[in-house]
Amino acid sequence: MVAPIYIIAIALGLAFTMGLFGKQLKNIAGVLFIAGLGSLTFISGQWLWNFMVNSAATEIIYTAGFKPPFAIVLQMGFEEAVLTTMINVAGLLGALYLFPLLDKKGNNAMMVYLIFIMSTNVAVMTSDIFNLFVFTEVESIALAGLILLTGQSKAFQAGMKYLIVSGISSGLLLLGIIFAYQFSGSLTIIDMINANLWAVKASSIAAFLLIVAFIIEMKPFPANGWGIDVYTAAHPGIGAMVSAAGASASLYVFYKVMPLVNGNDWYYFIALIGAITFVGSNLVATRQENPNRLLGYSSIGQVGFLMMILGLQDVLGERTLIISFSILISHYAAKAGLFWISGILNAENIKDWSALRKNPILLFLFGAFLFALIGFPPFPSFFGKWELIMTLSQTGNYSWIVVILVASFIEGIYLFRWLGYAIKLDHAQLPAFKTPWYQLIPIMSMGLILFGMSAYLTHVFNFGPAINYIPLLFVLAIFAIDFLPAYIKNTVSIAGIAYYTYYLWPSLENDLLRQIFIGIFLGGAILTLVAGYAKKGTRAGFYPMALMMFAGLVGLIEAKSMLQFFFNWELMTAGSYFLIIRGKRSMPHAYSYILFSIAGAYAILMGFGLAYGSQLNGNLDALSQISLLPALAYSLLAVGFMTKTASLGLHIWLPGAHGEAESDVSPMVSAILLKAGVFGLILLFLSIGVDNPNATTLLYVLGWVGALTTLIGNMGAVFQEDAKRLLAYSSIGQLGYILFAFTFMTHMGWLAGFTYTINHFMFKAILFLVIGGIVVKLGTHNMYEMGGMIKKMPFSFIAVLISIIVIGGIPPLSGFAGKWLFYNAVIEKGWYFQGAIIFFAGIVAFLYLFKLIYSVFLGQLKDNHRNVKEISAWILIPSYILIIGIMIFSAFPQYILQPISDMIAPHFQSETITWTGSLATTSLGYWDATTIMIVVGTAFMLLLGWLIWLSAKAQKVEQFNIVFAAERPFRPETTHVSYNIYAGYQKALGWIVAPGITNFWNTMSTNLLEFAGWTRRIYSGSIQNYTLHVILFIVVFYLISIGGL
Amino acid sequence: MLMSSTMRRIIARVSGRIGIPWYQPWIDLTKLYSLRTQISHGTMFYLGPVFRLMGGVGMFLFMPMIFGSDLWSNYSFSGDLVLILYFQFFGMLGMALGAGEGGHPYSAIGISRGLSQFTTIEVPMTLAVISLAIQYDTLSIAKIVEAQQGGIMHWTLFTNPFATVAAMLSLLGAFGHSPFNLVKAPNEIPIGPPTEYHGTFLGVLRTNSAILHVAEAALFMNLFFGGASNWFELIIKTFLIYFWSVFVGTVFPRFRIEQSVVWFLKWPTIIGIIAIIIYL
Amino acid sequence: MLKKILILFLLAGVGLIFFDLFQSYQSASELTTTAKYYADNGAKEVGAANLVSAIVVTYRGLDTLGEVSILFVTAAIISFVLKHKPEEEDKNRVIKPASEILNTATVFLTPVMIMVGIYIFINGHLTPGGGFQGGAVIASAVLLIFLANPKFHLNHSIIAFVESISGVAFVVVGALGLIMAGGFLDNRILGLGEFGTLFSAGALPIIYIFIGLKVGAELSNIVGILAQEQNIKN
Amino acid sequence: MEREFDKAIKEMYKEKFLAPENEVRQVSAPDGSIIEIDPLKDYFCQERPKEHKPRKGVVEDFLNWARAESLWVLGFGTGCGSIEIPPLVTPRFDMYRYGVQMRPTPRQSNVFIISGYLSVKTLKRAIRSYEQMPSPKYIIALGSCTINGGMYWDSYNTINRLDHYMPVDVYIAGCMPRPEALLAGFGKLKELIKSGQGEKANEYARNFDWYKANQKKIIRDWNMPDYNW
Amino acid sequence: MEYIILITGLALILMGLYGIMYIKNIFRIVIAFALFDTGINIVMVTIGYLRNGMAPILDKMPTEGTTPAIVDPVPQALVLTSIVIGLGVSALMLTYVLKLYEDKKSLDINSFKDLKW
Repeated sequence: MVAPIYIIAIALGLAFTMGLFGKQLKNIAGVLFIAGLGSLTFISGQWLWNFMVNSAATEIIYTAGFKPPFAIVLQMGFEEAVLTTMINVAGLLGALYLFPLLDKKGNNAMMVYLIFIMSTNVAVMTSDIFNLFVFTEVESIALAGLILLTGQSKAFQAGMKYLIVSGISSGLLLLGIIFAYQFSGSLTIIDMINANLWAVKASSIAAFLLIVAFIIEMKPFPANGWGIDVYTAAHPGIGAMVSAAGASASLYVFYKVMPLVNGNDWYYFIALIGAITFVGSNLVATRQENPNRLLGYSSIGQVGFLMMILGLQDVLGERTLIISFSILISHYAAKAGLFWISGILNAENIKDWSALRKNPILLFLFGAFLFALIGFPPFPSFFGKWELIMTLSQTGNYSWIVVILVASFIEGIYLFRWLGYAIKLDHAQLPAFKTPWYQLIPIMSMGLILFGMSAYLTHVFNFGPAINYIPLLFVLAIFAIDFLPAYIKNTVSIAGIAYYTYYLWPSLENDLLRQIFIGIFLGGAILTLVAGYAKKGTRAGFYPMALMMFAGLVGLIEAKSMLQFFFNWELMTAGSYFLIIRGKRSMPHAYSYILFSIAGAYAILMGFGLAYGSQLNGNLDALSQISLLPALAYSLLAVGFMTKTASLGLHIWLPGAHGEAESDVSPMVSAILLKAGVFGLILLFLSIGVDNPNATTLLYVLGWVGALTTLIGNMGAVFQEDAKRLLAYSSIGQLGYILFAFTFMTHMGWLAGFTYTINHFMFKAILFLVIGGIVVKLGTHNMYEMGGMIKKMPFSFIAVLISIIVIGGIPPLSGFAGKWLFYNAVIEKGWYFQGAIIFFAGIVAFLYLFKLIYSVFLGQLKDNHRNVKEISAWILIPSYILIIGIMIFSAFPQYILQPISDMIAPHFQSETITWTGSLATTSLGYWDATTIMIVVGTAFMLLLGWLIWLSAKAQKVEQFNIVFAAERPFRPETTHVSYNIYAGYQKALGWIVAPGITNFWNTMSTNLLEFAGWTRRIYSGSIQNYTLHVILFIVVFYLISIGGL
Repeated sequence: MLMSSTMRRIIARVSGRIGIPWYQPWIDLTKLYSLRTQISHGTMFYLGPVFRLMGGVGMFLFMPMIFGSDLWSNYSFSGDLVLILYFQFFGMLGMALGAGEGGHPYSAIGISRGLSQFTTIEVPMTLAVISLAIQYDTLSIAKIVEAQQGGIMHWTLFTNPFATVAAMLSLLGAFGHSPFNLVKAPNEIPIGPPTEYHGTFLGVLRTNSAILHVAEAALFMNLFFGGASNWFELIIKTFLIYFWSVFVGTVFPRFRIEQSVVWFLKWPTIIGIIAIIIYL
Repeated sequence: MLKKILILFLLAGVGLIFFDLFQSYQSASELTTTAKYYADNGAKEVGAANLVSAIVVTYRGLDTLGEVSILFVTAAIISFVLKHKPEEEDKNRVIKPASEILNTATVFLTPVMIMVGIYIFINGHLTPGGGFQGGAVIASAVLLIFLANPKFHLNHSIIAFVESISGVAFVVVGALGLIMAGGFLDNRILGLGEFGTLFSAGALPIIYIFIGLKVGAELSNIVGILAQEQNIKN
Repeated sequence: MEREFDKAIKEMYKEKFLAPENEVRQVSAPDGSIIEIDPLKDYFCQERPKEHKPRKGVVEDFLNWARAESLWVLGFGTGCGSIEIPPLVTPRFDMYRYGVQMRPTPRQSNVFIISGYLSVKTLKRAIRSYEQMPSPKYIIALGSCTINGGMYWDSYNTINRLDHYMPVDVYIAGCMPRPEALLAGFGKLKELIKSGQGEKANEYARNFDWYKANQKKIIRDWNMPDYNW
Repeated sequence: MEYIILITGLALILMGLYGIMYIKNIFRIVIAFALFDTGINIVMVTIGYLRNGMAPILDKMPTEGTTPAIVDPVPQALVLTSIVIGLGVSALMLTYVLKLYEDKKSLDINSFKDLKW
């Protein structure tokens, strides 16, 4: 074991030696520099290993051979080992990254860098407050030098600001130290803590000065302009160091000195400052376009978050460390990686990050880092946030949860915008950049650390058993073979999913609900993937993401605990986000999708938190007995799930996201993904149970929401010109039906809901597949540019026709089953007006259905479509399989509905539908699908035969052979009436779909951004203003905490 | 059954003319079936009229015509009122598709108008049906008829006047006579949806409209006017119901499509809501 | 104006903090625990008459190492920031020559000052003063040279050499303490000697010599680089 | 015998005969290939009208009776005579009594009343409408203009003899004939149909080339397909 | 006595802060900062003051059980460090000022607002 003191000795010795090497021996200096950092890493790393494997005792390093408090003592415990390892690893990688720059600036720059790392290490290890001061000072002076590496003017400005403010804060720290020394008679932190400085007002001022100086070091909002400027002006490599190593160290230092003010109120204030910083920084970041500055805001926000967690340690108890570590490590790896990527790109505006897509590795890492920051699984921050929120809600600290979630959401706003730019922003010319190996390796290492820590922390949190790794491994495997042609990956994926379905099925033996959804999810997956054979090329990135989504969906089904559920929920969200953003123009839509999704996910998280807090039980069945604010909890959960089902008010992401997605992605996200929300709602409603007094109002409101969603969705679809958007609006409407049906909480309502769910899955998959295929074939989304396709694509036409009959609820096909059950359920439940709206909406559906089938298939064939062929058989095959499904369901619904009916019966008082063969009877009416099918079929064939007999000899004519007021048509385009076909209807009822909700959200976001823009004006750029902020912060904090305000 | 289609021509007499002979529709029909030239725009051009006729026939098939008669209750045992309501769409869809296949712009315009109007026509109808379902606690037409037996005062017309009024107003639209006939506006968009239809195709369509009108009238008779226990009663009642729309039609001018949409959502809907409220 | 009022208000706020601080201050009547320990045992354990030196170099030697590194880092930063190539220098720049008095004084005083500086850090463990003070005196001698002769060229390589060697030596001595005595920077690697004499207090005077040399070199360096700046072409 | 004027006109149209929308054009298909569209060939049916044999015996008699009793008139007024048609639906004349009614589209009409002079421009439309009507179809020519040109016999822009261009079943002479005469004409037509002589549609199909040649002679800017369905 | 010095120190700190926040000349700001620093140092030394204490330099080895009547040596040691650090910071600031002046040819603090928002 190498003693930790050698960290200092080696680093300083080397730094001092470097002065000896002139220009001639520069190379040796460089080698020594890297070797020195390497040995630091080795020392801290071996201690870490020692603690982890051998669980060694904490090592105390006495300097000068005397006991504390008389001499300075360093401490190397497990926590210090972790922190120093983090710092040194970052330091080593950062040095590698910066090596050419440092090399150019000469030995001096290397020395400064080395001392920076060394002093950060010492600050972590020391347990003497003055020593801490000295080495923080060394650190900040070294940093002030490193800022200047770029040699740009703004770097000098930033450095000046940094020097002045940190000078003031260290002055205050000194004052605090000296007074605290006077009161406690010692300079070691532990003695000062034991002296209970905070207890008496006299000495509490000293403690105040101490703590406030450390707080200022962590750049609390709004007294942090100086810190942000450093991030902006410094070389990104240095920014990475500040953000990763510096922030980690200062947090740990803060953690060490916090007990100085160990009174609950103080901790509360600290948490409050952290929270304000977390929210404020993220808010201001929303308007930021400079990547480094944005990362700076984000870093400060994360540090604020961690400060808040530390401030809440009384509440969190022993989990504090592990929670904060998991968030810290995500921040550490992600920020370092992001800053480094920023250095490679060297872009002034985040829009230029679109160049990143030239390098898939970097893009992948970029995405991973962003997701880690926001807290998506499987990254450590996910588990950290989960644990944090569960613990907080267990102790009733709801307002903190709200703060965390709001701030995380705001964080998502700008991070996802950024990601969107990188993946999809249109750029005439992508700026060129080079990726040298020495810069790539650090970034990749951070990626590895991130993933490694994910695996490790999953283990530490003991979440390992909760996570099903098989699908994840499969996703990884697919990712590994991403370079292969699409059809191979397609086959592998289908085989994998099929096998997994087979493997999973026995475990769902007695669970029809999950069987249905596994059928929808995985069956749908296979069918939509079959359509993927139609695509050529490698389709890089498609399969891993699609499979990730399906893995999430499967996970939802398998989930037994809330954590599993949420984990998979997020997994699915992430996968689907990447799927959606693949569309040509889908960047803004994917953005709004992910924002709604994470907002919804946070609502779910909070709901879960309340459930967990009530029951101290992580299983999903805890949902049924929420005792903490049950009404709120249920509402939150419902809202969360409704973001996925795109219910009224939360639906605006859907049309764009579904409409612009790729042709086989649309069915995945519409027919399959939306059902995840439905599944969630079903689980929720099952947990709520019938006659739950806490949810009566909620259900009633949701019922109305469902009804209005249906109306708005269908109305919206009527006025669409874009075929896929029309279908997307139709999805909103259909999901409204489903939501409405499930809110009945009656046997009949649920039966209707299930019928709708199954139907919607089938017909929407068909429609999106076929229409998507046609859109690709015809090269346009606009229906008025299509027309006459029936002659070119008869099979597509039949598929669409049948789907349309089902949507319309026209007997004898299965859509009618839904309608019939609905009528019965509505009247039985007594929700007449909602029912009337629903039925009205159902008729409105005819408008858009007609528009769809007419504009695309009927009417006039266009010039440029005269030679198109039928869409790919690979799309038609799954469609026709689904059509067969529809036909079976239509003719023999009893075989499916009866088991469902039996399954849900126990949850309700009575079974209100009886089956005699194919005849279903309720208290109100009866319906015999098979007979109707036979009667209608027979009559139809007879009539058809009659007509054919009468007009068999009809002359086939061409499309312009129409009576045109004795003229001939001009062109197909002018003869095809499709654009704004429902003008009259729009005049009468168009106000219903006036974009009120979109406007509402737009106003919200504009206001938020305006507010952010207004807030960030406090960062006026003036040194003196920044000083003013700091002093103001100190005074206000003082007045509040001690001054008795 | 086709007899009542002759009544359509009586409209002429209201405007002071002698009008057509009572058998004229059959002649027209015969003529249409006898035309020699037929042209077809495609498969759906065939299927459209078949769907359309199927809608009428289907509605007819699933509706009990004469109370108490096993034979004339048709296939009503396999579906109830909801089935009938939704079977209307079957025909509509057929018309829409067939007309669309013709590729004629006027057809599309006509259909868009028709569908637009239809959405709101159905609102009062739906409300009335819900009201009936609450009143009689059943959706079975046969049972509704049964409940109305025993004297004129047991008819829904008197037991639930609001629902009746709402439904009767909606019937005006369903029959598509003036003022709600912009769909077919003969001179603006020549005859609307069926503008390309001729010969046997048109014959089928006309057959259907005859059946459909009877079926709808019979439906209303069953729901609101006590049903029919014998043929004579059936004919008289459907005739009278039909006449109601004819009378209104001769008096009022045509509505624009947005006007009719709004109109249906105004008074008939309010009445329909009242019909439900009284049962709440 | 508004800003000035705000500043005054803020200063009043800070003043309030200070007022509270001032009120809480009570003139100490006896030594704190730590100080008492030093007073009692400092001389015995470290062998230095100057207790401050004992604390600075031994008890809190790590702080001193930090200090040294601060100066070192500062010098390094200044040199890499302000380093200029020789050709950037404005050779023809005319500077008003220093006065006769200054010139003469420089010639006389410089060697004396350097001597004094050396004396101060050699006797740091006995008398007031020490490495930092001595180094500062040496550096002021260099400053005097610059005042007298603005075009004076400091030999950076010699300075860098002195700086590095003394720095390394400091660390090596510290590390020797780890091996040969109780811990890093323990001065007892050498005998404590007789109290109050020059060769006492173990390695303390040696460390102080290195510190003195290092500080002197670093400060001279800083002065030199800053002074050189006036010769740069604009 | 062609006049100088005709020659000049022909010369004029040699260069640019078709309306722009009927010229052959090239469009790019969604898959990027360039395809050629010939509207007159691609968008119009290229079949000639067919001759339909009447059925035999009583069936045909019955059908003819039905056709005669259900005369659906195309609402297309070609000349000044069309002003005489609207009075027919008024209570005074009430043509509905005789099973005659107006239809707005040729597809649903059997009777075409050429009501007066036909300018060349209108002739084009008349021909198209006539060919679009399903057979059996009948033409009633109203007024002397349709017989010999009437007062427009030497006009540069009207036709003189309708039956050179379309087969006429019944002529109603006069300038203008009164509505009563029109009713009488309908009566005459009914008689013809009932007696099985209303086969002019077949005649048109049989002599299609002759009719077409006559039409093309008078319509110089013939820019429509030869067959109208 | 020590109270007066303490007040002086605190007053110097306030003056320094005022200078930093109000003065526009960046060079003077550095001087103000030095003032601030000095104030802190004065306060530190004052804290270690013990009435009637002597400088912490011993003439002879203290005997067992008696404590020499000296002032607290610890703050003095600390202040030494603090002064050196202050020196380093000031030197660095001056370098910055030099560079800033070189860049904009101005010493007005308001001309250095390139980084904001």
